[in-house]
Amino acid sequence: MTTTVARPSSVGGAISVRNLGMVFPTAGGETVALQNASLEIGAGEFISLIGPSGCGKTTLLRLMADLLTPTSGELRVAGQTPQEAREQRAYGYVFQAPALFEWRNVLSNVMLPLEVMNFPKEERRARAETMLRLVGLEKFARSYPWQLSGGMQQRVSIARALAFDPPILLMDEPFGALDEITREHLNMELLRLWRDTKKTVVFVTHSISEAVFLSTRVVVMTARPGKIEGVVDVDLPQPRTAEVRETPAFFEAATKVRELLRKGHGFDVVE
Amino acid sequence: MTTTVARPSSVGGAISVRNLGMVFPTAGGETVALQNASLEIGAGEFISLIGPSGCGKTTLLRLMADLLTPTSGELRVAGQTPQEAREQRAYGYVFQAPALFEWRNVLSNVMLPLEVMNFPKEERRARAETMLRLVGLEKFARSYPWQLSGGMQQRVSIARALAFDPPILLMDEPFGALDEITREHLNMELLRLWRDTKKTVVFVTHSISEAVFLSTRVVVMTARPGKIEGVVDVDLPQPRTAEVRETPAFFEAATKVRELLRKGHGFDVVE
Amino acid sequence: MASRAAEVKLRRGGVAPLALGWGLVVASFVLLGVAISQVLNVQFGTTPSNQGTVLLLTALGVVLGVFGIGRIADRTRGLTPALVTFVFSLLAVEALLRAYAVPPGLIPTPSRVWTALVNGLEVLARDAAVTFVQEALVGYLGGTIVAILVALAVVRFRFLERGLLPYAAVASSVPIVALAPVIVKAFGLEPVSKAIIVGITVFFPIVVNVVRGLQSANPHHLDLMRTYAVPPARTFLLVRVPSALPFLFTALKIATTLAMIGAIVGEFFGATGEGLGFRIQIEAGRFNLDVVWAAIVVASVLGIAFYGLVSWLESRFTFRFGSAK
Amino acid sequence: MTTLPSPGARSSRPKRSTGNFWPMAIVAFLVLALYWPLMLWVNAGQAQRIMATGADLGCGTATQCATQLRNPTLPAPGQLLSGFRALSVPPFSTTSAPSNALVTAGETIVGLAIASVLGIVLALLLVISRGFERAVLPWLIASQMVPIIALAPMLAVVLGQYGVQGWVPKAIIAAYIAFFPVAIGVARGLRSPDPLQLDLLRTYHAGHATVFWKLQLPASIPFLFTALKVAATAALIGSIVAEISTISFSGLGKMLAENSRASDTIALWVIMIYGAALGIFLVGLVGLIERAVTPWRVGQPK
Amino acid sequence: QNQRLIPVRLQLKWFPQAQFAGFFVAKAKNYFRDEGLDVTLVPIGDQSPIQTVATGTADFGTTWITDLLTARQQGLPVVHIAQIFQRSGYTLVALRNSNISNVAGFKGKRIGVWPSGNEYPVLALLKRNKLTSSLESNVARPDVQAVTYPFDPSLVFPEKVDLVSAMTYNELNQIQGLGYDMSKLRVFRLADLGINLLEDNMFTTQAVLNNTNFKGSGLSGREVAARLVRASIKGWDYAVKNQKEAVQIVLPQCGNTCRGSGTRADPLQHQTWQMAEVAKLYNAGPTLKGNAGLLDPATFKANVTLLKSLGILKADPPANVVDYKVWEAATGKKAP
Ligand SMILES: Nc1ncnc2c1ncn2[C@@H]1O[C@H](COP(=O)(O)OP(=O)(O)OP(=O)(O)O)[C@@H](O)[C@H]1O
Ligand SMILES: Nc1ncnc2c1ncn2[C@@H]1O[C@H](COP(=O)(O)OP(=O)(O)OP(=O)(O)O)[C@@H](O)[C@H]1O
Ligand SMILES: Cc1ncc(C[n+]2csc(CCO)c2C)c(N)n1
Ligand SMILES: [Mg+2]
Ligand SMILES: [Mg+2]
Repeated sequence: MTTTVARPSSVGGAISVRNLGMVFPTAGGETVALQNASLEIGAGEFISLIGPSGCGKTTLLRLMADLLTPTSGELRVAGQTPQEAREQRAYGYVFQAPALFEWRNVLSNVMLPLEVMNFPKEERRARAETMLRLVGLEKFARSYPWQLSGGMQQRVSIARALAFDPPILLMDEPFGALDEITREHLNMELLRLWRDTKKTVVFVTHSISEAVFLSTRVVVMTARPGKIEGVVDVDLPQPRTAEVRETPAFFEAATKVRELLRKGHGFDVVE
Repeated sequence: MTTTVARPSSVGGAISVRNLGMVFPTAGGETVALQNASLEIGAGEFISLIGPSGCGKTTLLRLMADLLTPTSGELRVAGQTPQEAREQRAYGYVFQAPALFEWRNVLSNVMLPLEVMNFPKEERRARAETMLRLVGLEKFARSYPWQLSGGMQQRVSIARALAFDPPILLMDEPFGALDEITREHLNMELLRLWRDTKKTVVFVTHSISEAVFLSTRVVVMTARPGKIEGVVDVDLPQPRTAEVRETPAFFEAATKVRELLRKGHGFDVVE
Repeated sequence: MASRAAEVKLRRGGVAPLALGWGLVVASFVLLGVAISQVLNVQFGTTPSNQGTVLLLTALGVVLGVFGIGRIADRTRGLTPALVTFVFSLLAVEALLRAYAVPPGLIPTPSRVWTALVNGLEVLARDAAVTFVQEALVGYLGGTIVAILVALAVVRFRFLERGLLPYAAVASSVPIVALAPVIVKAFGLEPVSKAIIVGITVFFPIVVNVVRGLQSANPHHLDLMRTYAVPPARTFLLVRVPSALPFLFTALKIATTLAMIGAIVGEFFGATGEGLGFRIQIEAGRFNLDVVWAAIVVASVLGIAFYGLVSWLESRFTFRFGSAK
Repeated sequence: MTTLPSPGARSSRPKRSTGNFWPMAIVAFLVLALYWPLMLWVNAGQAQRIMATGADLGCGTATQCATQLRNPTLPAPGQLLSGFRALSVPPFSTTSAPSNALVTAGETIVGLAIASVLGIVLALLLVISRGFERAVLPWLIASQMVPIIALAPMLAVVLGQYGVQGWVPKAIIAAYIAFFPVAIGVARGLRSPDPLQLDLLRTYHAGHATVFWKLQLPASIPFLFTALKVAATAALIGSIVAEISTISFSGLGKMLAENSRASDTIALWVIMIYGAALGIFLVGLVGLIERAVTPWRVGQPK
Repeated sequence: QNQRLIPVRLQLKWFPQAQFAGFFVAKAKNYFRDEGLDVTLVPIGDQSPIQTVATGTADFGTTWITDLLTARQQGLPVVHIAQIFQRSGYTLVALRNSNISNVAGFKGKRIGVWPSGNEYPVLALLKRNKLTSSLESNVARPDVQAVTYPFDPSLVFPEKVDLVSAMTYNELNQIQGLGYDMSKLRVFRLADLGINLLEDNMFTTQAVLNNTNFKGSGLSGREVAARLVRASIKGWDYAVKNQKEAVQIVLPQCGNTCRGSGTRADPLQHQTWQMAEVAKLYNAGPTLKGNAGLLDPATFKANVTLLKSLGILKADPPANVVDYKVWEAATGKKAP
């Protein structure tokens, strides 16, 4: 209803995490979900977060999105507090689950953020249709979520996050539910989009090869208390193609990530 | 109640699939879920099924388990009809979803098949505990399913399928919900178990490298109408170790699987 | 998971506001008490001379009370806020009825109802025994047992599911009160006829819910049992019965209300001189509304206790089956 | 063993409506076929007992009397049919069942409308304020344990004092029982959005109003309709009970009371059947509106 | 002329039947219209007419004395304006072979009564004979069990109750219709047992009487009441004198409720009987002295004394519970 809200693209994309900590009060005491995490993400970077279940990846993403308030440390998103960044619609968030609105068809699900942000009517439709084409679902624009498979639903939610063209993308295991071929296809699309639009992407995944393939840097985390175990720079040429997977540099990076992951991954504590 | 039921271990493990077809009657006509599939699985083999979503992997497994009756073709499991095999408890089935009983704790979920198969009381507990140790959940024996993460639940369901030591294991994407390290750990455990017990395993997965790493043969399927596109023999030494992944033979097999998969995998038809 | 943080932020703190709330409530009760004391002996049909004062006191008491209860309720869990609200409402109603000198043949004051309740306790207890035990409870148990048996049959035989269940679903949208006179006619004036009305009333929702519950069994669980080659009867006990329990209890809770209403309505169409419905009917005809309300209070308390009992059973059983939320 | 439905068997099940026709027809036929002997047996017993007290029924033997008792336990089909004709033609005279059913339907629908508004407002209050919930919810539950039939006449007298008479008190009483399921259902619906969906709107920096209109309200609509189906039955019971127990000059409840007083058992059966039809019609009507209002659920399984 | 008629609702005590013949005659013969009134005769089932009149659903009503006095005691401002029946027609009926020969023999028996204020005569009879009953809300172990039923004696008699309430003009005939002729029955007439509580009267509310402009007619409520009573008495006089014609006037008014019970259920026969019996209740007391419609002060006082002594009334009703002025205005006579 208000029209004074800033359009997302007007802000930068850098994220700065300093000594960040997050403690949840729980029944049996406290859960330290994140401890003393520091990380500088430059505008236009593609960062992957990888780590065992329950290590705080989602927590870190939610902190950046101002869906949680840190219990210690400092966090700046696009040069502002997370709250300001959120209020400026600086980021798009893709949740672990699709979280579609059952009563809206695919097209109008993708148009939801555009409605909330008061985009002009014609633009909404045009943008939403473009995004659906990107994720290969233009034929399903009039379908309702229940008529789609889990993987298709997740693709809709990606289209929705991209629709309002935010400078930052926060993506929580967006491709977890997809089969390998579809996944590879979407990986390529995501990379192209990232290159073309110079967005900052923070991407959570369980797949080492996916992390390495996509990222400029891979952040490896350890479980309870969630900590950043190390950061692996990925020195692969841009733009990346499928063949990059077979290069020694790819292997090297993947091996480094694997080793960091192994460190401190006691099998028992894994969830 | 009855005590005349055969113990699982008394039967062999070969599976023979001949011109098998499965057609579902649906609202808009018929769905051909499986067409003219033929496959011979020797006792003690480890077979992976791989293919896009909806290509009939689950259907094939369910046919083997006598949870579906084929509309055409012939199927023998452990030298008998699927129904006889089921009644002899010739196989353990791990579903795509964990399917635990919410009102039973972890231990008693694992003991469930032992109860219904009238194993002696002490043996039930001993076996269940061994299985829980195998999947790294011995500390969670008294927890209820809702207290476990999705990955942990899936591990319980694996323990449950193994508990009564069936000669055949039918596993439908058992490791889909797990992080890579846990997944690798369980891959190793599964391989060890398979070697030690000489079980026949039919294993569905979306991961090419997992399929290649585990199997003696990988069966690649195509979507609608579900068909067997090809079978890739995996010529890797036994017992397999993590290093095997870095060998050229591994790559070769993986590439073959990938190519078969690509064939006929139009992006649009993917679900 | 998300809103938890938001909730933490929203929690307003401090003991002082709570104490203030109680202060307001006490002040309100005092004001209302004073208001009532001003009109203790009022002739109905006349306007009390001090009506203005009393109304002012009452209004003030109501305002303070609403604010006080609001504060208490925001910060106190459990039944306390509800109980305070109850006492508050009684006092306010008493004051208003007295201030306007409303005749007891129209609306009796709470204190009159209380007196009638105390004086008639023995009779009301006997009435309650008839209505609650011989009619509502007997009918409830009978209806439940038959309904469960029918539900089992329906689940066992697909034919019944297709041929019978649609009727049962439709029948649960039939106004059963329309049955009451017919059944009283057919089965006589004794409690039995009312128990039958109750039984029929509770039957349909229970059948429909239990069937739904038995069918809600996770198909994977059923498949699992099949892979173990478990005989059907055992599968039933292991899988279907546990998943039907929550549905059964939902229906049983709805049925408590239906049972009380069914029994009382039934008595309106003939009774043997006992029962809460009989009492209500006979005394309403004589404009002894204090007795009528006393009987309603008894019926309501029994109804609530009945509901509470079933809820308690539900929590016990579902705890045993370890459900989370 | 093959009766155990598996996921596969489940979804391949043919559509309900076609599959149920024959079983339903057969059950209906069986019930009708069993009715005749049952009716004869029950009524003959009744006639026998009356004759045993020395009464002269004027119809010969007990079995002969069975189909022509004035107060049969179960009416004979012929009696029922002529009862139907007597009460249904002409359909719109003041004493015929159809016109009275219309009156009751009107009261019920108005009551349901009042109940919906009241229920939705209460649901909003319950969802907005925990304090309100704590102070009031237990009494809302308790209010449903109060036998309304007992309250109805008094409520009518009190309302009458303020000039509210006729069909309005019936609609109010109908609303009294029907508001509760609506309030509870809608409150549950307003709370039903997935936390992730709420988070999503938060990432868009959406205000309370947007969250309400775009998320909570549409999410609660299926709950509203489920509740309305329950409430429709409840409201119908309410208006019939109100007609029985307060002064009324029309409506099914009034016919019920009147014919109960006149000992016309046949008429009671006929009115009961009209009431059943009305209940089914109202629930069906709500279902039709639901289909129209929630297009996204058309065809959705379960 | 037509549109100047004042609409008046008169609440009967039951469904249309000869019990109310006078009112139907007054309507049919335009006696009401001649008084400028357009009277609607309102039937009722279960409820007390007090309810409709007190709530304003009807302007006037007819009911029994105890019903009126107890309502007044509970603060409902109802006022007696005329008395139609001058004697009680209430009886209790038992089978002759049941060996109940006097009221003392009621102990331990079941009595069928009608609710909604119609049970008072039985209550009075029992109390007077020191028998407690379940009609008292503070007696836990009553001597007599009162059974309520939906008004048709065939539902309870003789299987479920030992004694059943019966009006001379209605149920007594119905019971015979069930197949029990008088030789098989023993009838206890309450009037003969010291309980002569007055029955059908005419009443209204204080508010109607105090109204100076009844429904905007320009007439006072009092004036309307007087006109109504005048026409009603005229109707009753005619009905009692021309019973056959009166029955023919009543019959088209009633549906189901006009026939008797059992196999001899014939509306004409039943209503003819009813008219004759009702005439007996009308032609008694003041009517015989030419004062039809007058409430005999002595009988009224005796009724009040009886009800007080039995505890059914807690105190003397206020004097204005009876308004003789309406009758005086209607007849131009002076009440004694
Ligand atoms: N709201 C909360 N209250 C209490 N504990 C929480 C809450 N949210 C998360 N946690 C705990 O914090 C830890 C980190 O959780 P988080 O969801 O960030 O893990 P994750 O790395 O995203 O795991 P996964 O890979 O399974 O998604 C876990 O131990 C979790 O149990
Ligand atoms: N009971 C059924 N009725 C109708 N169609 C069915 C049924 N079960 C499966 N199908 C269809 O058969 C095809 C194969 O399904 P299946 O579950 O075997 O696929 P899948 O390879 O296991 O897929 P995924 O990887 O998603 O698990 C699909 O098109 C599916 O829609
Ligand atoms: C069919 C019929 N049954 C009973 C009575 C007796 N009676 C006379 S007045 C009255 C009050 C009704 O509310 C009753 C029950 C009647 N007149 N007609
Ligand atoms: Mg996560
Ligand atoms: Mg599958």
